[in-house]
Amino acid sequence: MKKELCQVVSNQSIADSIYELTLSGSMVEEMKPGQFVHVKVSSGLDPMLRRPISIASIHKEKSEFTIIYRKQGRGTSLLAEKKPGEFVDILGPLGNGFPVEEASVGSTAILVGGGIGVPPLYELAKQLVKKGIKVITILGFQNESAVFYESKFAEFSETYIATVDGSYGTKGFVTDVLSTKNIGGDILYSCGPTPMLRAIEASSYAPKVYLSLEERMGCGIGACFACVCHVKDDPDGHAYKKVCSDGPVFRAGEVAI
Amino acid sequence: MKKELCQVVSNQSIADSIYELTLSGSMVEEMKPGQFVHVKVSSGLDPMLRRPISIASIHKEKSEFTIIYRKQGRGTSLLAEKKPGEFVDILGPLGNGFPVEEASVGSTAILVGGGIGVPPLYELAKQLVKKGIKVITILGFQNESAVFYESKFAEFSETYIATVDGSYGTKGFVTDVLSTKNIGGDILYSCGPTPMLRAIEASSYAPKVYLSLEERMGCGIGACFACVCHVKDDPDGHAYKKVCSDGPVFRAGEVAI
Amino acid sequence: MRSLSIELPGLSLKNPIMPASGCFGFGKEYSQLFDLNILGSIMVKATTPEPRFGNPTPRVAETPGGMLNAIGLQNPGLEKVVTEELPWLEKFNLPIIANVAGSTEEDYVRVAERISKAPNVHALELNISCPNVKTGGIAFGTDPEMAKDLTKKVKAVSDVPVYVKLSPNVTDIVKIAKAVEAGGADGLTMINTLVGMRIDLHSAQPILSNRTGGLSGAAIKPVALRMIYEVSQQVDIPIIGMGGIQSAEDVIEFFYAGASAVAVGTQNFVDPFVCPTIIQELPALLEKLGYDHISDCIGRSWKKNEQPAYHRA
Amino acid sequence: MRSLSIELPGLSLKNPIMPASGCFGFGKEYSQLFDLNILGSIMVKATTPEPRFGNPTPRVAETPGGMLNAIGLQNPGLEKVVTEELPWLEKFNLPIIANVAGSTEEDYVRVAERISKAPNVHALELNISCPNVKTGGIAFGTDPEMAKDLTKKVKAVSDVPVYVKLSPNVTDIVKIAKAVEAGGADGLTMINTLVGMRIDLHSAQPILSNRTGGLSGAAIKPVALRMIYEVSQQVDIPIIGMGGIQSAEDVIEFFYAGASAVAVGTQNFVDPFVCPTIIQELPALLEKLGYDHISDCIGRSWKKNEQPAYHRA
Ligand SMILES: Cc1cc2nc3c(=O)[nH]c(=O)nc-3n(C[C@H](O)[C@H](O)[C@H](O)COP(=O)(O)OP(=O)(O)OC[C@H]3O[C@@H](n4cnc5c(N)ncnc54)[C@H](O)[C@@H]3O)c2cc1C
Ligand SMILES: Cc1cc2nc3c(=O)[nH]c(=O)nc-3n(C[C@H](O)[C@H](O)[C@H](O)COP(=O)(O)OP(=O)(O)OC[C@H]3O[C@@H](n4cnc5c(N)ncnc54)[C@H](O)[C@@H]3O)c2cc1C
Ligand SMILES: Cc1cc2nc3c(=O)[nH]c(=O)nc-3n(C[C@H](O)[C@H](O)[C@H](O)COP(=O)(O)O)c2cc1C
Ligand SMILES: Cc1cc2nc3c(=O)[nH]c(=O)nc-3n(C[C@H](O)[C@H](O)[C@H](O)COP(=O)(O)O)c2cc1C
Ligand code: FES
Ligand code: FES
Repeated sequence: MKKELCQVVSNQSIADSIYELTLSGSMVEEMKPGQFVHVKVSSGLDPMLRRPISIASIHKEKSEFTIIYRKQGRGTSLLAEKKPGEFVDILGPLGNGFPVEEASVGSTAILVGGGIGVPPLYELAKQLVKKGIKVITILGFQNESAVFYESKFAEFSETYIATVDGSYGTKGFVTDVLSTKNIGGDILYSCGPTPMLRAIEASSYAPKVYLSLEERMGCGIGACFACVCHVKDDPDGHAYKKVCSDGPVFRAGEVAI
Repeated sequence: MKKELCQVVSNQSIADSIYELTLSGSMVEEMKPGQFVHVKVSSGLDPMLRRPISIASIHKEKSEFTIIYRKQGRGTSLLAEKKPGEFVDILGPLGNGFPVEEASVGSTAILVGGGIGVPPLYELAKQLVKKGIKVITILGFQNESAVFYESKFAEFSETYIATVDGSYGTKGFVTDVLSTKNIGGDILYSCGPTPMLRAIEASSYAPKVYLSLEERMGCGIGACFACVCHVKDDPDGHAYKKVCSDGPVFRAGEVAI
Repeated sequence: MRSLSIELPGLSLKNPIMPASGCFGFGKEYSQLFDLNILGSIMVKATTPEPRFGNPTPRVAETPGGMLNAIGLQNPGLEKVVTEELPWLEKFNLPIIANVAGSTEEDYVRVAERISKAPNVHALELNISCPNVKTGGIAFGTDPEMAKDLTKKVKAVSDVPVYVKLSPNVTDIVKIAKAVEAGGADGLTMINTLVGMRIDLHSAQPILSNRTGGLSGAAIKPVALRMIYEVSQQVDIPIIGMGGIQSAEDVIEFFYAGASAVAVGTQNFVDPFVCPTIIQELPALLEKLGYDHISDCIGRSWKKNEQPAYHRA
Repeated sequence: MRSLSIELPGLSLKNPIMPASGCFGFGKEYSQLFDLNILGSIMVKATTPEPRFGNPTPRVAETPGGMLNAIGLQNPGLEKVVTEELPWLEKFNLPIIANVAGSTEEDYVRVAERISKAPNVHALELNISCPNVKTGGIAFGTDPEMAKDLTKKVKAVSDVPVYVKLSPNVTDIVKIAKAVEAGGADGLTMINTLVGMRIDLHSAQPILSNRTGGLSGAAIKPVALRMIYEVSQQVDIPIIGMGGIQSAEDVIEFFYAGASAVAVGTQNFVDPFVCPTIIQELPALLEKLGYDHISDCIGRSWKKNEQPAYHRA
């Protein structure tokens, strides 16, 4: 973990309101799939807090990494205005990523992403495939114009798309794809909206399941207790996990979602 | 008066911490020497309030105007970062400028400026000279590195410089130049720090004297009563003038400074 | 624009957007920039019985996301307001809200009695919350009994409904709100400014010559929202909300908290066109959020059993 | 760095800069980024007798120039703090300030008695101003008599000096300050957060699941400065100031207002290196302003007959 001014290599729109930003910095050395960075989008007060964004891909050879974000509120809107050559204040890498080591060579991994939960799965997919693991990817989006990275995943994995309005791929949710196509595997990794993660946790598409959670954050490093969740065994007790530093990735069943 | 996004034509340092910014916009049509513009240096909250800056020169033919400012706090520091092609939100022109009509053809006008009080005198000098009035300019600065626009004024006026530390021109204040060189004229226009304006008001270098004042501002247009001063005849009463809309230029003796 | 009309005691507003008192003078200056007729109303500058000069300058200082002011209720006095400023505003088709201030109970009563008879004054705003004057002002706004008594006395002499402007510089704003309601207030306006201070790095002296001043602007928005949220659940009179409003989104947030109309103060200085812009943008925002009428938003953050309209669709 | 040392009851500070309670945990996380030994002190997270989970999430929301939090005093409980968290901090040469919280008087007394015996705890900070818990907290901080009584009881059992943390959500902060001084407080820390709220545009519901939360960050700086300015002139005990500090310049402004040391809260989240940066920049800033020692700045905005040092030069 370090704080570094990372330089913008490129920053472009890749789907409706979705931007892909590549940055260069020495913190790339330490990065793992599923970790995130905490981004200060402007040097002043407006906005004040950092924004947590997942690491979408890591290019160690070039000391570059890519994040993908949806232009939404003030922070991400300002981020979308950054031009190549400018610097962005980044704190990272933060959190514990997806455990690649839990997938054994020759096994099948299912990756399930929804909306802006898709990005962290991309680096994960790359690393799994490199290790010799078969990857099946199911990605869910609102509609056709929101779809991104399909062809990137398709390069090395069996890839299915679901859209809520049916304008592209299967109509419905990622879980509809999982059920109708009867997809199974040895391990499942997922990131996306909480209802999607709950549905996945409630089913049994794979014996091992890892989920990446989101929560509003303050510090991003475990000091402020903003991002705490209950542990599953003790849902009303005082045991807790911090999404920022214990997560964002948890084994299904570890925390209450 | 209008609110307009004016485009940066150029923005460069011309002396120690002093910047010259040329903007283009249709509001130039309405501008007079001694008026000011109210500048929003960033689109967000940081900083929030507009900054009042005098109009230094007007180029109606090109729809351009120039302001000169000292990089000082957050607002002027951000202004110094503006690059050609960018837009700046300007409200203006504001206030009542220097009365050029009070100087009669063939007479002599003395212009006395201190520090960032120098800029509004430049357009005034241009217009006076054009009208056929002889101009004598006395400019005061902290030291040599802070001096600007000497040669510009010297092009069409007898120009004297004073520096507080004596590193350039006469050592001391503008009033030292006025006294030692025995300068006199028919009308005097001045802008600069309040102690300087008080000294000028207290002397009698010319029968008619006009002073441009500064005050912290809110609205800049006369609505908020932030910039009010007492009138000289009634220093403890409730009569008042607003620097933003009744000024910033007042006849010496009109208001209490 | 029918989706924006609001009926409040004394005030038939074509839209619920108005400039806040002290931030718009008596309208003359802003009328050079846009047609005042588009506003819902105008809350004019505080009026005291006699003319006042106010505090020495500097009277304003910038703070992070806000500003301090210590104008000190400068105004031309009751006589001039009634004979010059208000008549000038008659050329607009606007229900005016007159801001009533003073140092003593008698001051308030005197101003209220006379100003409430001006033909275009449709409501009074009783300013018991000005932090920048030595006597009166905030003293009335921090003591429930004094606030109630003053409200009663002003109500007794006023020809139009009386809104009381609350100070946020109190431990329990609900208590003050209930007191003025019991005193007969027809509505509340909230919030006035928080007391704050800035000190100059070089002189080591306060920037404002009054030393302290009133904090306004975006910085105070969360405090305003919280107070309106608390008070609107405890009183039966409407609230005109204010404190840091900059955008149409902010207006909706104030309505959700419990406001029935809003005023924009400091942002007029930043963007003199903020009121027209908000009025223009509100209908589309309401449509996007699924509301037929802005009144559907009032108190929605705490009203039970009311699903947001887009849930009903 | 000799120009930065400050002596306060119980605390020999090499510099007057410390992280504020709740914004730095018990130091472990930030120790991965820099050597904690450079700090003047650490105000550790609030401790209650039993472990607490705190409020449901979302617990934070951004506001213009600030943020709201409603953590709800989550902490591992007295036992674990005394046997694990504080001993871990012993490896640093730091006088720790322990933040004491609870729901009842007995809670505060129990925590204070035990935690004040920890070898590296050199002072207590009595948190009678947390706005995010249903019982205790702010209730003690808004009633002068309760605040005084609680201070007395805690003083009676504490082995180290007691600083009382004041809430800004009061009509008259001087009254509370004087009451806790009369109760035996050795110092004050101020300010805690202002109560605020944000509402989500789409759901029409408060963003925080606790609905309201505590406003911190740059937005509250002018309120903090004003309160320190008022209180420091009326009490004879030192004040550790906080509320929106972001820079060395802000630190000087707090000293001018009347603080004798300062704490940095929210800004740690924005820039985790803010404390080391301020500590590094302060000596040069003091020199530029003409002060030999930072203590020359204490209360300079109101102390009479003391010209700023650069006027003396
Ligand atoms: C671990 C983690 C990884 C994430 N990865 C990605 C990603 O790869 N791509 C992407 O587009 N988004 C991602 N998000 C969500 C992203 O943080 C928010 O979209 C972003 O903070 C919104 O900022 P804004 O200024 O545009 O919106 P605003 O609504 O203006 O933000 C206001 C405040 O709310 C917070 N906030 C708003 N939405 C969220 C949210 N969904 N989660 C957490 N905080 C939020 C902001 O951080 C800010 O503090 C991630 C969130 C987390 C916690
Ligand atoms: C009518 C008028 C004309 C001016 N013309 C010029 C000019 O041509 N060139 C130039 O360099 N400066 C000029 N000034 C001063 C200029 O407005 C300030 O230097 C500028 O506002 C400082 O902003 P900042 O953000 O850099 O400083 P900060 O100190 O960060 O500003 C904080 C706040 O204080 C206000 N403020 C600070 N100093 C002054 C000041 N001297 N006068 C008024 N408000 C101040 C700012 O506007 C802002 O609201 C003029 C001022 C007035 C009133
Ligand atoms: C410069 C200035 C002058 C003000 N004068 C008055 C006044 O005369 N009477 C009054 O009731 N409120 C006055 N206020 C308070 C505003 O009406 C409003 O309550 C407050 O500023 C909060 O709103 P805002 O954040 O939108 O500015 C004044 C505020 C400012 C900034
Ligand atoms: C996330 C968060 C948690 C906090 N927790 C505590 C706490 O446990 N005890 C306490 O006394 N103050 C707590 N505070 C208040 C701070 O210590 C400080 O008084 C306040 O935030 C103002 O300072 P700032 O603006 O620098 O943050 C907390 C503040 C924040 C933002
Ligand atoms: S964001 Fe601060 S603990 Fe997780
Ligand atoms: S700045 Fe508002 S009246 Fe002059």
